[in-house]
Amino acid sequence: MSPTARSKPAAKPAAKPTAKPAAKPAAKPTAKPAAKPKLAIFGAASCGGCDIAIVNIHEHILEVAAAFDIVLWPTVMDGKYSDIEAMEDGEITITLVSGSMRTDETVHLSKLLRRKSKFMVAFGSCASEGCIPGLANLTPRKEILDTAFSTSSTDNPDGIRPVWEFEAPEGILHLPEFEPMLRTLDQVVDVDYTIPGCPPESEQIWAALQAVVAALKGTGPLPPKGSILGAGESTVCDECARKRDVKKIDRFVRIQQVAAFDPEICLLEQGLPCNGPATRNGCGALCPSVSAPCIGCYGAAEGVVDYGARLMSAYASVIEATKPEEIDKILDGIPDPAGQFYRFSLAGSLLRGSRSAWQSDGE
Amino acid sequence: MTAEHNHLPVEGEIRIGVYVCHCGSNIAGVVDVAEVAKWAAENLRDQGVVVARDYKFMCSSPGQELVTDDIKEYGLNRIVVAACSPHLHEKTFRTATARAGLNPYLCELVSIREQDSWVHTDKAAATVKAKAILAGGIERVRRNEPLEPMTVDINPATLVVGGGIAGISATLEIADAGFKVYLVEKDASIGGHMAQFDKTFPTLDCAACILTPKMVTAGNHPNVELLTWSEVEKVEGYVGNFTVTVRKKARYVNEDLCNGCGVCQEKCPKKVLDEVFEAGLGYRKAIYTPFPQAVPRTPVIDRPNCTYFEKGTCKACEKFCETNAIDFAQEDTILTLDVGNIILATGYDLFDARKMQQYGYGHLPNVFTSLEFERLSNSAGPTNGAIVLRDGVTEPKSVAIVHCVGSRDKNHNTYCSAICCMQSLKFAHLVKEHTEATIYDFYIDMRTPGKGYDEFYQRIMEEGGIFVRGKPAEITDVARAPEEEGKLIIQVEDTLIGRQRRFPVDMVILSSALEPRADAKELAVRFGISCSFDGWAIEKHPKLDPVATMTEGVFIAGCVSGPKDIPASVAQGAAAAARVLGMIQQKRMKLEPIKATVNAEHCSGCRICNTMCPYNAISFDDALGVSSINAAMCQGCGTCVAACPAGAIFGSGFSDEQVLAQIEGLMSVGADGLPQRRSAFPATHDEATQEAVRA
Amino acid sequence: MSDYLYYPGCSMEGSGRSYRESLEGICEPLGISLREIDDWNCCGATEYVSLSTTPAYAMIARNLALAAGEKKDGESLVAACSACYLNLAKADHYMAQQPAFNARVNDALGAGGLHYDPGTVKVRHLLEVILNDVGLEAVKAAVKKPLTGLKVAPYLGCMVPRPDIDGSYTNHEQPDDLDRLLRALGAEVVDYPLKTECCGGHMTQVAPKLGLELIRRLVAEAERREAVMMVTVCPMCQINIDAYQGEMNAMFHTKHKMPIVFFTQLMGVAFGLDPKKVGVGREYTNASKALVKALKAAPEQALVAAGAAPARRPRPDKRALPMPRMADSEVEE
Amino acid sequence: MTTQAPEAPAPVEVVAPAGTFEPVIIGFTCNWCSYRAADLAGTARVKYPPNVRLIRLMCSGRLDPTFVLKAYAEGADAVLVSGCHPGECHYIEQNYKAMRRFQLLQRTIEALGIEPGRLQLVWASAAEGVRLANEIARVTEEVRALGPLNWPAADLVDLDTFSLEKAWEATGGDVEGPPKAPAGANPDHPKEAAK
Repeated sequence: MSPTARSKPAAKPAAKPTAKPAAKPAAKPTAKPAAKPKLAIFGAASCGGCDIAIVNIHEHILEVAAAFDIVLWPTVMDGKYSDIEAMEDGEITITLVSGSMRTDETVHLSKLLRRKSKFMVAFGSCASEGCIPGLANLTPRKEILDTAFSTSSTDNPDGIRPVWEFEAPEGILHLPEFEPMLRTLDQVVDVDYTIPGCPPESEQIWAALQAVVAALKGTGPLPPKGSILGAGESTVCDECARKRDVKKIDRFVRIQQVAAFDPEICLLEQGLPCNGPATRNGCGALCPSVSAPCIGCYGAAEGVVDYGARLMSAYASVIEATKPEEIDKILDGIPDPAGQFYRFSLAGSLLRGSRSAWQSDGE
Repeated sequence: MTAEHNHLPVEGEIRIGVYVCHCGSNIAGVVDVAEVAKWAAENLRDQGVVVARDYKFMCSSPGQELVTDDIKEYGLNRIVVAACSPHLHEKTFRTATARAGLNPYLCELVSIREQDSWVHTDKAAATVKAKAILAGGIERVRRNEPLEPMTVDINPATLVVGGGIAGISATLEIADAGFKVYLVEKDASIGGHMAQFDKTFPTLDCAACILTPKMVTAGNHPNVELLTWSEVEKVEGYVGNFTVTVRKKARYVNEDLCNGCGVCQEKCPKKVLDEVFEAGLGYRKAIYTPFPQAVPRTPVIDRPNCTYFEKGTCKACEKFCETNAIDFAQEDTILTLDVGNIILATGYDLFDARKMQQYGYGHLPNVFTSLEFERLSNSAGPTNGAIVLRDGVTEPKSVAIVHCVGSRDKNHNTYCSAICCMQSLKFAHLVKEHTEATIYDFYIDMRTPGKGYDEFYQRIMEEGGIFVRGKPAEITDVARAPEEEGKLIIQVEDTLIGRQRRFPVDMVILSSALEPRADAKELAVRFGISCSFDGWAIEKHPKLDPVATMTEGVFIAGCVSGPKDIPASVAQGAAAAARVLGMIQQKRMKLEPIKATVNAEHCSGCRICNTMCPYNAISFDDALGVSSINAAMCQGCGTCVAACPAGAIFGSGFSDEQVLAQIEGLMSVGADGLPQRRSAFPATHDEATQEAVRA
Repeated sequence: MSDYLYYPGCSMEGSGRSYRESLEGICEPLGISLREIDDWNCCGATEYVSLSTTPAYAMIARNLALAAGEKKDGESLVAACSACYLNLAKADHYMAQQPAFNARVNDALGAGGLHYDPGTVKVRHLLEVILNDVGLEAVKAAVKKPLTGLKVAPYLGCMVPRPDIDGSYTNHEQPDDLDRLLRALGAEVVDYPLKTECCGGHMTQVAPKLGLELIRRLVAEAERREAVMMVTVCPMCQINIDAYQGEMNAMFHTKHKMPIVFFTQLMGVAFGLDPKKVGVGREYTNASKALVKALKAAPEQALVAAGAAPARRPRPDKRALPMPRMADSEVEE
Repeated sequence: MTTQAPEAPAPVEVVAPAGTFEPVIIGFTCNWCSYRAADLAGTARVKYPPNVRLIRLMCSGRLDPTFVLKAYAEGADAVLVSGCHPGECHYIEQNYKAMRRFQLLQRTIEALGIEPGRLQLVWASAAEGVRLANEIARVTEEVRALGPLNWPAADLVDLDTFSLEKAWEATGGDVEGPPKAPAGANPDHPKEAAK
């Protein structure tokens, strides 16, 4: 494959017309399969917020239940992996994967579900770009485990660490291995659609599901492979009610440093590093509307290769200083650049994480 | 692969033709061009390379025909030529591509000469680099889009900055051709340095006699608007459509009323040392015209030195002015000029000889600079042409002329000031002509290129100057021997006889270097041209395009780009004028279609980009809440493209896709010529990754 | 208090005692302290280096090696005698420039169990330290008795600041560093173009006529320029011009009486020290009288006298042409 | 092209003797100054190490941090950014933006464990061919001292691909363009209204 095929823009061909599969004539309704389409909702390394967001579509959930035969949704109903394994390839019509690829178990199941599903959807920030858990990619696995298993709150005098294989009297137990680096869904399997957000806004979820249902009924068009569903193509500012002027930033402040911000004016113009300009719209600019800066959970705008790079470029461009030392003084207002620019998108970014994380090579 | 094709601007299969130039042995001598072509053909098929050739001289017409024929025969829709710098031949090959009916912007020229064969000696390494550069060009060209240059009207009016001989010549050429010229001069009169001279080498015709007529013509030419005592403050816009802001400093004399009778200058009680025109050797009044033949004849009041402005009383000039032209209330006026082209002819400054303390200028009264001597020998000068010592009466019995003062000197300027040798010879002649003095001429090398120049040198030698090859170490008034008492002594190594010698003389003339104007760098920034470290303006091409700059529509003439004599300056003035007239005749011209455009769908109106454009091409539409870019005003720098956090600004010609792909291409070849060996991110139990790692 | 390593050299012990005494006097007001390097030896003076390079430079470098051993962070090595300064600086410079030479010298040093890496010690002359580290403002501030009206001829000789190895001086063609320092003391500095000409060096020994002629030029010119004394930075110059003036007068039948003192002595006096304490009066041609006269001058005229600017020369004739305006430091008004 | 040249390369291509590390450095140049400086270095036959591969931008202001990160991600050992000297930008002031992005990017890559020495900024006017050559030599040596960066390749994992078309035929629907994703909470946004 050519390097371009590997590059991120290639992975998000959404806007490009040639992305569409060759046009096919609408098939006759009779051609529709009798059985209800099957739906799987799988939470990998996730906080469960995505599931709550789905349930949060209120009574519409019933319409979903009516439209689909839900074959897997560990959060709300019992389900066995074996049942999935038993299925035909492609038997599941659509699978929503929330959460990121953190253990070899999640990787394995994602691959399994991919095989069994017609459509694979990266659901929410974790699955699509790594989200907060992705920040673990700044640290070698060993350090993460050390921290997790030797904090003051942990009672672990012998400094025991988890083992991935354990010889029990009953035989060898395999535990899900915590992988050296966290990955996004599309770094593990082929993904058809992405629904961004941490979590995705419920009305957006419903809109997306409706689109899919309509498509399945043949009454609506099928979104082209790689489409971002349930979000806009612009950025949060597009939906932000705050008044915007030209940007001239002479300082960056952290929200706790300022008593009150002007409720009318763009937060960035007030020195608060708001990620809105670079973050895909769809949330309705919730955070800025309550004077909290956008932290970027909806990920990058349409066609953007690296979220953090875009945001860095934007911030740096509007700094009001021409002398290196002045510039540095202003930049000191952003004490944690990696966290500021890659809070949600680190695992999905060009570099995916820090050098120490991958150099430690799992140790 | 499919995903990748989504990024192709042109439907259908990519068919690339690759052409590797030998450039005689310039490239082939270091880079294995045949190997590079072969490699491309074999390894880059999947990138769409259909045909790859190497050829002796791609820029030759048979070379270009290779391209045009292949386009037809193989149905190529992309071209990559690996040869010299795009600044040299990009146009050539894009034109060829267009001849074959393909959009010229689907052709890329990558430099394997300036950036490879000429700067590396290790053939293997250079060949590897050539492959990488080529691969980069190929990946890039895949993303190239067919572009259409936009055309703009050329405003037929022209701005000429600097009223010296170069500027005047340019002005007259254009004005005579029937087009409007604004001639801006910072001093009170046009004429420049040449007006200060008495004679000009090698013909020795009087400077005033040949200059004044041109000044007068420029002064009353119907097509020329003379703006003396004025300075350009701001330049906006782009080729064909510049908007220039000019500050017309207050003269305190109404130009319309003044008839130039000059009575005000007679009556003005305030005598001022004239450090500009008289080079500090003479005086003028507080209200003055720099010299009798000044154009315009309207004088100016030198505010800091005017008694009225100082003390609030006097107004002698006003009392005696018959036309009531004096206007103490006058203020600076700001003019806005619309012009299509600009010619910079801002000339030079003279090296400050005080910097070479060992020559005693400023300490030793009878050491003079070349400009001082020009005034001294000028019949209209402070001594009416009498060549005398600083005391104003004594005629020198011996005169030393020192070349290369501040030139060819690593402590000051390393370059040769070009005119000093001839100027010094002229001085030698003038001294001979007006006095009985013996002449000593101290030179490093005698440089007399140019028509009739060396003949002039021969003539001066026959007139009997004493020429000493050597750069004086010191000029002092400290005598060692009785014959040196009261004299200036030149201490010098005579490099022809290899001995230290001392020459006692009465007068010394320092042929000082020509330097860029003190404000040369600011000037360059103001007009968007670049200048060398010294401050001389840089030509578009030193040999092939000496009067153009890298900025479309801004031309240079005369000493602004380096020391020149009068003939050269005049020629350059005319040459620049010819270039401008050419543009005016076209009426409209094509602009590089390298522009930024906003995708309104993606623009969120965050206004980050609004402060990015120094040309104010970006505006914000409050109603739609989106920013947009004026294509004509956009200069294509791409800063806003990089700044847009939403990736909503597209930079044609240098799009993200193009650059990112070029990076991939460049990186696809390792330093050892093999494909980059890469490991994968660690993922313990992932079979696929394990495989990849093993691979 | 900034600290420096200090290399005195032989003359500070003998002929140049007044240099040493005055230097010791001014350190405190200038806020500098000098630490003499232990067990220092001859700097090679002017003869040895021209006889036998490696041993000569080994001998010189020994001092550098010792200094390197004693050196604290940021300390540089100061020499007051220009010959000492130049030899030490040259040794360091050549060793840095020529690896082979460096090796040879270090071989020799090795025999004595020493080693020196060129560049470890920065060798500087006292004058440059005072100008660049202390600064003229600090000097002005320390002045208690401005030398108003004292017309002096600044005389540097040939070794400072030439060759200006690391470009610490304003201008090595026509250095005005000493001029500026003396002006800061309130003295009136005459324009003295011979400030870098030869003092005769050892010509007084090998070719007396020539040596004395060189001295005559200096003295005569200083007198012609109405200087009441010469001021130098070099013990060799001082002793030549001072001690041989008698012989010179005898040879050329002249009656010059031109005292020459070290700049540090004038600094001491200006800083209010007792002239005797800073060695004034030790010179053969006594400088005391001129000084006393100067010290009588009213303090309110302090620091106004700048060097004789040509602009102030009386114009012999109305028709005379104006002189070019000079750089600020020397413009009147 | 990693996966595309399995055939053994001609020996002549192997220039770096086994063991010695030859860094690959991507250089971004400004069309008006540093790229011309590179041309000048060529015309003057100034020699410098072949490790730097230049990309021409119209202005250092075009430099998008994405390009730099991309270079690392593609295996570059370092990135050289060059432009007109401050105050001498062909586009008046754009190189200041480049400077600011550079300084911010420096901080971010450091947080990601990349030495600052792997991202260098060099000002070079069109007249400074020699200077640029020297800077390139210097940077090359510094990076050689730092050793390889070797960022892992992004997608060597074979994604088990799945034919959307086939899946779609099975469900039997038509294939028009995607439904316009709702623009979010503000449907009466002028831009929406304008449609």
